[in-house]
Amino acid sequence: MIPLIRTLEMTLLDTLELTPLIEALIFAADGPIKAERMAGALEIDQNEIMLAIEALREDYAEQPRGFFLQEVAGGYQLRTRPEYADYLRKLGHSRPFKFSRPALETLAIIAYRQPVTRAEIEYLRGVDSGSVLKTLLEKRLVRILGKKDVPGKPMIYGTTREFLELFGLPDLSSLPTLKEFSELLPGDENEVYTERLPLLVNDDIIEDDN
Amino acid sequence: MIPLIRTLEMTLLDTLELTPLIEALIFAADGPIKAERMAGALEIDQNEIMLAIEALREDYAEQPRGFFLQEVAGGYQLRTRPEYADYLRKLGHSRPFKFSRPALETLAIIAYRQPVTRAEIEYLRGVDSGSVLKTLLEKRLVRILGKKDVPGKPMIYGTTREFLELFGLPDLSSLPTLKEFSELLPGDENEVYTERLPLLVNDDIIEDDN
Amino acid sequence: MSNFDIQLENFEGPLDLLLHLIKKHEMDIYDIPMTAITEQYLAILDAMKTINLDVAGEFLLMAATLLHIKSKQLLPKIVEEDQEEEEDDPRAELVRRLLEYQKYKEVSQTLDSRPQLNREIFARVAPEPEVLEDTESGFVAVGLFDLLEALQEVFKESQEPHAHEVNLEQLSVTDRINAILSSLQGKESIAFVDLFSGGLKRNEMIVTFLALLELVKLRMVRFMQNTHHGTIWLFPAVALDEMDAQDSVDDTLDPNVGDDTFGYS
Repeated sequence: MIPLIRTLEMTLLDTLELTPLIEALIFAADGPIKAERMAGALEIDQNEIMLAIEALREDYAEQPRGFFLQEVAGGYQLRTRPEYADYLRKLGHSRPFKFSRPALETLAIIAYRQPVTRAEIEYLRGVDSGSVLKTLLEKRLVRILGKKDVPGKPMIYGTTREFLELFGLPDLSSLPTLKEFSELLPGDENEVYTERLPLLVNDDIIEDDN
Repeated sequence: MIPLIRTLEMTLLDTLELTPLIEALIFAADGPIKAERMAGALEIDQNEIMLAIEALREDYAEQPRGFFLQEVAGGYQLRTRPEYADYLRKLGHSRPFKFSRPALETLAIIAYRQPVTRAEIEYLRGVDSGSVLKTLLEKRLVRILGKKDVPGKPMIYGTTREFLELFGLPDLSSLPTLKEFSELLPGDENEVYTERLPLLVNDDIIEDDN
Repeated sequence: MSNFDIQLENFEGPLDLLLHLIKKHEMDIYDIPMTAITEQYLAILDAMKTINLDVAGEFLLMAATLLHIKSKQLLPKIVEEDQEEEEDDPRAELVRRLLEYQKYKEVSQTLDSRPQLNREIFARVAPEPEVLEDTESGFVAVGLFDLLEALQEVFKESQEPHAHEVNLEQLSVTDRINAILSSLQGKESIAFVDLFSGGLKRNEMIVTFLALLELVKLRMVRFMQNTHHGTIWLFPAVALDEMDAQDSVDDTLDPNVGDDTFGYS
């Protein structure tokens, strides 16, 4: 790195001081950031910014870094070196377990209403829940408990041991009640829901899963 | 760059080659990334990762950079240096949490006393804490851990990974030490520090995601 | 104007107020003069009433506690064998609470003085995930709070009377797609919820939702969200004038969409 020390009195920050600051601004920006925008925020001349960017570029060229400075869409952005793409993609795939809203709703209904049929879930949610249910089954958060002894013999669903593990619960009776949750809200507009819950939870529903 | 070609068959990448790759992985991750996760993606030993992280840390210490490597929430993340805060805020991509005093107090109580019930929080604070608790839950700084096995089965609360991230803590044992007692005389600085911390920390308290 | 109001704003609760009084009057916390502190405390409550502040129940409860402790102190001591020595002093529990509260009050300030993410320290902003692109693996990290919240939403929704008959003739996914596209015309984005405003019936909502899914499938719109539970925005994925070149949306639609999805009712 070549230190470009300027003697100009006008500037508050010389390039050496400015360079890491510019690096921070580019690093933290939510997209490519323009030199003029940085100049505006720092209230200095745009030329100063350009010198710092140049210093940064030289710095990155000199020693191996994981990223490089790219001029893109009229601004600057730090980007990872293309040769690392495979590793980065690999990392992207091992993401933590995440849920879509429909999946979460369906899971919540199953957890609190089990044993429950698909029709009951769909009645509560007001939408078809077949594919969400399938995903939950695949992820082993939900399982088929058996068939309900009513006409049509629909399948009934419940949660699994994996579900308990995911939420860090020792057993189903540890599921918090909606009542206490509603009590966190000021006012009593939520009282309507409390009487519907919690549904009694049969402990032996999960027993045979172990 | 000096290419250090290693003859050892076991390792694919030596530390010098590995360091920029680790930098890229940490850079590109959407949050703090664990060493074991990187080890998994690269299919190498975790010790190799730790060596690279150490090299990276030394590298950042040697020359001024805009960011530094912080150990946070059990992983590693690049973060801008605090002295640049004003400039970065000016650029407007900051939506900092604005904590009220009640929220901070409640959060502190939960952090140090977890697992803790709402009643315990309220006894300690002397005021109703339902709405503050709800705000903290919504901001994902606090989570429901389950229910306490006492009559009434109250919900128990603990802090989240996001809490650690927000305050830049590697884990709960890094929380600032509680001062056991301080003189209440005005302006008196005689404070007695004691090591009465941290309360046992259950790994699964922060294990929920990542 | 009383000079009390500024102060009162700053008290978190009765414990906070008591700590303030102890400090201000240089009292010994281990030997609190009950008469003095009770007087001070009640004076503040009176002041609160004079300036029409609602005195919260917690403050009144503490007033009662203080008076109770004071009266116990006045009674001749009856030595009870079972009681621990510490408990002989009726102030013991209050002192314990005050010390405990002070501890957390202080540490919360210490915590707040640490460099905070997005306040003093910034991390790289990861690219925004595109909502609904990857529906099943989703984008929301989940906890029990989310589960409860989702459940509450479901029950809130199902509070309204259910319409079991769906009048298929009135609703067409294709029409709804065209309506959404025309409302996007000339705009950068629309809020997701706006598409559901205006007192839509449940079945109209479903059709709207299906229309949106179809638009996403056709890559004609994108959904973006800035934060967890933040507003979901709908963006045209291609410039709308380019889209006009396509004569009609109808041709590209899966003709079965509406029927299949209504099968449940």
